[in-house]
Amino acid sequence: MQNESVVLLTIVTESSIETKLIETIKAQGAQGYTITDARGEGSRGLRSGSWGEESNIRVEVLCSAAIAEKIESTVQAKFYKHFAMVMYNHPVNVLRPDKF
Amino acid sequence: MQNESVVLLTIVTESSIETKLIETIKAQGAQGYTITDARGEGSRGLRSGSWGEESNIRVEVLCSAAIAEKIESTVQAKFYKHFAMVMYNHPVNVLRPDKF
Amino acid sequence: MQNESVVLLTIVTESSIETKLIETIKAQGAQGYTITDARGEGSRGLRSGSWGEESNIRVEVLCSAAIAEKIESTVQAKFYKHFAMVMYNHPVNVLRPDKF
Amino acid sequence: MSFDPILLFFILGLLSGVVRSPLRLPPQAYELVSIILLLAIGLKGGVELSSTSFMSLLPQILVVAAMGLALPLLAFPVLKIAGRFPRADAASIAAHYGSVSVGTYAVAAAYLANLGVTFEAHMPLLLVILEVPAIIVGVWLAKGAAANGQWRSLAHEIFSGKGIVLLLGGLAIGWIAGKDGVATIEPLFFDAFKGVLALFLLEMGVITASKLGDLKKYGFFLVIFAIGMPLVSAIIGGWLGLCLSLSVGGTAMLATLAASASYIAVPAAMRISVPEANPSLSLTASLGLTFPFNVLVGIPLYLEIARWLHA
Amino acid sequence: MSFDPILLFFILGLLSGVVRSPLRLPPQAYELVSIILLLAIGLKGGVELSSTSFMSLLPQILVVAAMGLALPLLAFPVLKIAGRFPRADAASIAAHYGSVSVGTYAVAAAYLANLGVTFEAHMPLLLVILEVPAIIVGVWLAKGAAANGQWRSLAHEIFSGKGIVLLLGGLAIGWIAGKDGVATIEPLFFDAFKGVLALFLLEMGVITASKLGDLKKYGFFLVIFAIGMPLVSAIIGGWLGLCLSLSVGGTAMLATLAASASYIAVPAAMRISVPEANPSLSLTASLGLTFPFNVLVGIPLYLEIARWLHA
Amino acid sequence: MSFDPILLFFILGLLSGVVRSPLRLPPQAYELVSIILLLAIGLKGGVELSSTSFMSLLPQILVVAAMGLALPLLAFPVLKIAGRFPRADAASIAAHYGSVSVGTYAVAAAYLANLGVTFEAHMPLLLVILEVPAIIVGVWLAKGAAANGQWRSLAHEIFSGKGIVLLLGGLAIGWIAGKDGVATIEPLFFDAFKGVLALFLLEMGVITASKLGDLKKYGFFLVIFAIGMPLVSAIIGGWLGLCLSLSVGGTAMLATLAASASYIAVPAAMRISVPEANPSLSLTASLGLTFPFNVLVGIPLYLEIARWLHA
Ligand SMILES: Nc1ncnc2c1ncn2[C@@H]1O[C@H](COP(=O)(O)O)[C@@H](O)[C@H]1O
Ligand SMILES: Nc1ncnc2c1ncn2[C@@H]1O[C@H](COP(=O)(O)O)[C@@H](O)[C@H]1O
Ligand SMILES: Nc1ncnc2c1ncn2[C@@H]1O[C@H](COP(=O)(O)O)[C@@H](O)[C@H]1O
Ligand code: NA
Ligand code: NA
Ligand code: NA
Repeated sequence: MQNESVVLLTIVTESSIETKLIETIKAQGAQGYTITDARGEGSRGLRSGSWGEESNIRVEVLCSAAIAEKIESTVQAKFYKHFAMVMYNHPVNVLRPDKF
Repeated sequence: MQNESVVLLTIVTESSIETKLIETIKAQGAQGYTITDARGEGSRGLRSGSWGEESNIRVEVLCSAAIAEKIESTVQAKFYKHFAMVMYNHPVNVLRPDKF
Repeated sequence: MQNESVVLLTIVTESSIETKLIETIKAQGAQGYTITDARGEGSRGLRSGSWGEESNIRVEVLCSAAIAEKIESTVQAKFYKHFAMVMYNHPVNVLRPDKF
Repeated sequence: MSFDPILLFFILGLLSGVVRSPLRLPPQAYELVSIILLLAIGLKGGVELSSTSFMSLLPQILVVAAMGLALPLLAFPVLKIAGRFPRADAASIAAHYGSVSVGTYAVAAAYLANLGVTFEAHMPLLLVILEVPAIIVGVWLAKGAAANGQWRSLAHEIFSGKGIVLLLGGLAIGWIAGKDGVATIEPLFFDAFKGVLALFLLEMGVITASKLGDLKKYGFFLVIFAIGMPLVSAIIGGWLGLCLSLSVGGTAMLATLAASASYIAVPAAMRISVPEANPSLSLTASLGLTFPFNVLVGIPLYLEIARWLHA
Repeated sequence: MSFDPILLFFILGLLSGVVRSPLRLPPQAYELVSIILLLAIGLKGGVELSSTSFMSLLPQILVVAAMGLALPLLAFPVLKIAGRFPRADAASIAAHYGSVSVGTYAVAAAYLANLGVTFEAHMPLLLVILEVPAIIVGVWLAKGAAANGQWRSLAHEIFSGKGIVLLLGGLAIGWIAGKDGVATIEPLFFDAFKGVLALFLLEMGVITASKLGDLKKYGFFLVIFAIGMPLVSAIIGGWLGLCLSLSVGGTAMLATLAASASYIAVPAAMRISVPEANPSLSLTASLGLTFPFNVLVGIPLYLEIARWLHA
Repeated sequence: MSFDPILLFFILGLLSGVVRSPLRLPPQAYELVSIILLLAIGLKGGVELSSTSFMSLLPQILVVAAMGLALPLLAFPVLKIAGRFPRADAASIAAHYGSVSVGTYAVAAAYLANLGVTFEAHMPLLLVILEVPAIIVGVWLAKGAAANGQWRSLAHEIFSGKGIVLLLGGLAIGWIAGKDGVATIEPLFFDAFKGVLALFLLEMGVITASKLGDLKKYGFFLVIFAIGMPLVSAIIGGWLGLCLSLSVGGTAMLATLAASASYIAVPAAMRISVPEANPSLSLTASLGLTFPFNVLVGIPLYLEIARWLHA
């Protein structure tokens, strides 16, 4: 395994913005993403996952640090103010880092 | 993005203790959490996720290293002996680290 | 918490190979794994999760760096060419690292 | 007078939510149940429409659409001035109350059927028509001229919304296929309807219970509004029903439609189009108060209003 | 004698589990199916209760509750002394066998109906009553005086459990609404019941197959117990049925209830209240052995016992 | 001639997919619906088989199995030479078209029933039999001698596949239980069948819409093949039906079976056994083109072919 590092960016947010969020992420140059359905609690209260309006998604993007930064700033500008959202990243070791 | 670091603590355990676990986590000062449904296998055997008693949850908490340590020790004391559980953490970069 | 470090290896791939993948992972010495259902997009196109053939799984394995490397190379040899798949790892802090 | 058992399912859900029972329909089951309900209501309306001339319904359609535009315009100043809500929140709540609730509709239809009170068969069409105008007014109230660039994407958001597609789709299928055409799918969509509605109401009870806690947070004015607005709307709806020469049952249904507040189509559309509005505020009012009020108290009352108007 | 087709679904599930077919009901579908079954059984009992006087049932209720207290007290020493299980495990298994299985109940009811054997209509009430006492005894056996602080939270755990809420809720709804009231929800809850039960048993077969592998791990004593205990319980239940002057069918049902072992309510309660007990141990016995034994062999046998007792 | 309403559900799904409505059956609900369909089709066939002698069907079974072996052998060179597909892709697509689609079968059965055209009751048996041979031929075409070590695991893969287990299991249960035995499960599996099929087709429409985009990617040849191959197969199937002295309805059904392309059993088996084949290619053809073509245009055509052959 080549140890060159790539960043894993994770965004947990409302599932109602899935389509727009994915568009935004791809527009910043991400080559892919993985989504899992989630529920949770945070500064905007309980999101129980029991029906559409109260469900979260957990989006993960493997990308270069530069793209991660672009995604973070765009997503923050577009969604952070009005939607329940947390966002974090950390470096990971991947196979074929050039893919991302 | 400010690069001050926060910790992401992950707990994989039996879904039957979800309510109690969340209470415990909040009591230690966590400001939020994210839950995804999961299945898996470990030292306590296969947990196939096929029905309530055999499902796992995967709980993620963004918090300071200090709170993570408090959560870990309390959760360990309360649940580790009798419930299927693994727990791990690693530092992540977050936007507005003071939020956690 | 002892701070000795273990690796968290994550594999996102097609759910149709779940059984074979788990066999492979255990054969390399992993003591456990956690699976969540996922969907996503990557070099092999959209995998919408809307039905069996288009669903992904997200498999996480806590293990030593050595075992992670064995898993990665075996999985890569067996599945990487023909199946939608990404694989990455990063070190984590665990309780009782000897368990993994 | 006997209490309709489907309401008992709502109460069961409510109670089990209040005592924090882990009882819940899985989200996916709740969605399946909703899909069947929406299709069934649409189908039923479509079948009836297939034996009516569309032109004869046009006056009703126009009047009802006008009501859908007017109700949020009525609610907005009350919320903004008396309730001191921020512009976006007032607009969003107003949109919820101008639109309709399919669950409330289904309970009212069952209630009237139980009593043997008939109503005009094209009510599902009016239900569909009432869903939309309030959303448009709501966005316009929230954004004013700033909304101008957005109408295309808003229109898409509204008309491709799950609720509208299923209701309209069911309506169209029923219309095309007619009574004989749908005979083979009756066992699932018509015969099992009340049972499916019972499951739906069970989960609605649980969801309502989960909203009760938030009520305190939002203060007394919201409670007044969530009860008072439906009453006012019901009188307007009932009066319009009379003007349109609807039967007693039809008048009661239109009063109920006016009184009901959306919790499916409007929240989804507002979240995207007016994201600065707090979604919890409008849902707490609509689901936590207005829905249970209408279902348990309002509907019989609106029938009385209709009877009194027709007397 | 013809084999009931719903059992064939159980066997199909079992076989497909054994050959490791990926066939499974999605967990959410299994939950939906369980919810419908529990509500339906409760409803059916409630409807019948609505035409009975509660006081006339009191003796039966008390006797059956006493049986629920006694069975785990009988099982515990066997498990602890003969089986050499740790205290917590013995207590937990005892609780499972003192309580009841709704799936087994449903199969027995279908079996008797197929044969045209009638039974007392308030059986679902006895089913609900039998769920609870064994849990209390189990916790007390496991913890003794140490349990004293916990009873409040245990009571909540038990009575807010999904199974109890749905059974009791269905019972109450059926009771209040009566036969006419529930007519509109019959297509889903009564007519489709056997089909839904078939799907439930299909998945139970798959789950049972997944438990068979664990049997080896726990040794021969558990196998003996999981077959022997139901037989002993069935005789006790049948004898009590005779004492209570139940019909042959009612006697067979009470024997079946006594013989059945819980796999929904008790595991959930024990996991929280007696976490030191190994849940896999009791589930393997209850699901992997006792359920298939009762369903395939036990029920016809218990009917024979009831006939023999009444002869 | 009236349009069957279940097709309208397919078109509704297709349209809502095309306008990118978020309408979807949850994956778990789609799976539940599929399970009910597969069991119901199997059950129906099994019940009919219980009143037939198996030996009298043997000739048909053998001929149909031979057709399942022959069709992919016919398709493969066309795909490989004319279509210039790599060996694995050509083999995989050929396997899809040699096998059958249960959804298409159900629509055809409903179509004929609507028209009052009867067909041989053991068609579900032929459906099951046709699922398998094409898979074997496909693997052999892709791997040649290299497949030799794999047959055991392939056989397991095929026969433990969800589709086959449910169809065969339903068939066996219907066969054993007979007409009277399955009476109690009829409301769910038979009466509600068309409604469940409507939900299934709704989701199939959505899935089909999502595949339409990929069509461009794969070029014109695939389009030609996905329409042309069913037509050729239908003629072969119809001709064999005539040779086997099937009724007009039975001939139309066999033509439809031949014309239909798998999208459940074969993709799953090919993914594991011939992983080097691009699954998107065969699914796009089978789901994005052949399924809608058969369902909307093909089936009536195949009935005409059957009538013409019998004329
Ligand atoms: N401290 C946290 N740790 C983990 N997840 C969180 C945290 N805070 C928020 N979340 C997740 O992010 C979603 C939105 O957060 P918020 O905008 O703070 O309400 C919540 O519903 C949680 O799923
Ligand atoms: N080595 C591991 N890697 C990833 N997940 C694990 C591992 N071990 C256990 N788990 C997860 O944690 C749950 C409980 O673990 P245990 O208590 O070891 O049975 C399992 O069901 C898995 O979901
Ligand atoms: N850049 C990425 N970030 C996150 N997940 C990805 C990424 N690329 C691919 N994936 C996931 O891995 C699966 C297979 O990837 P691929 O083989 O590239 O199609 C996709 O369906 C996604 O779920
Ligand atoms: Na309204
Ligand atoms: Na018992
Ligand atoms: Na074919």
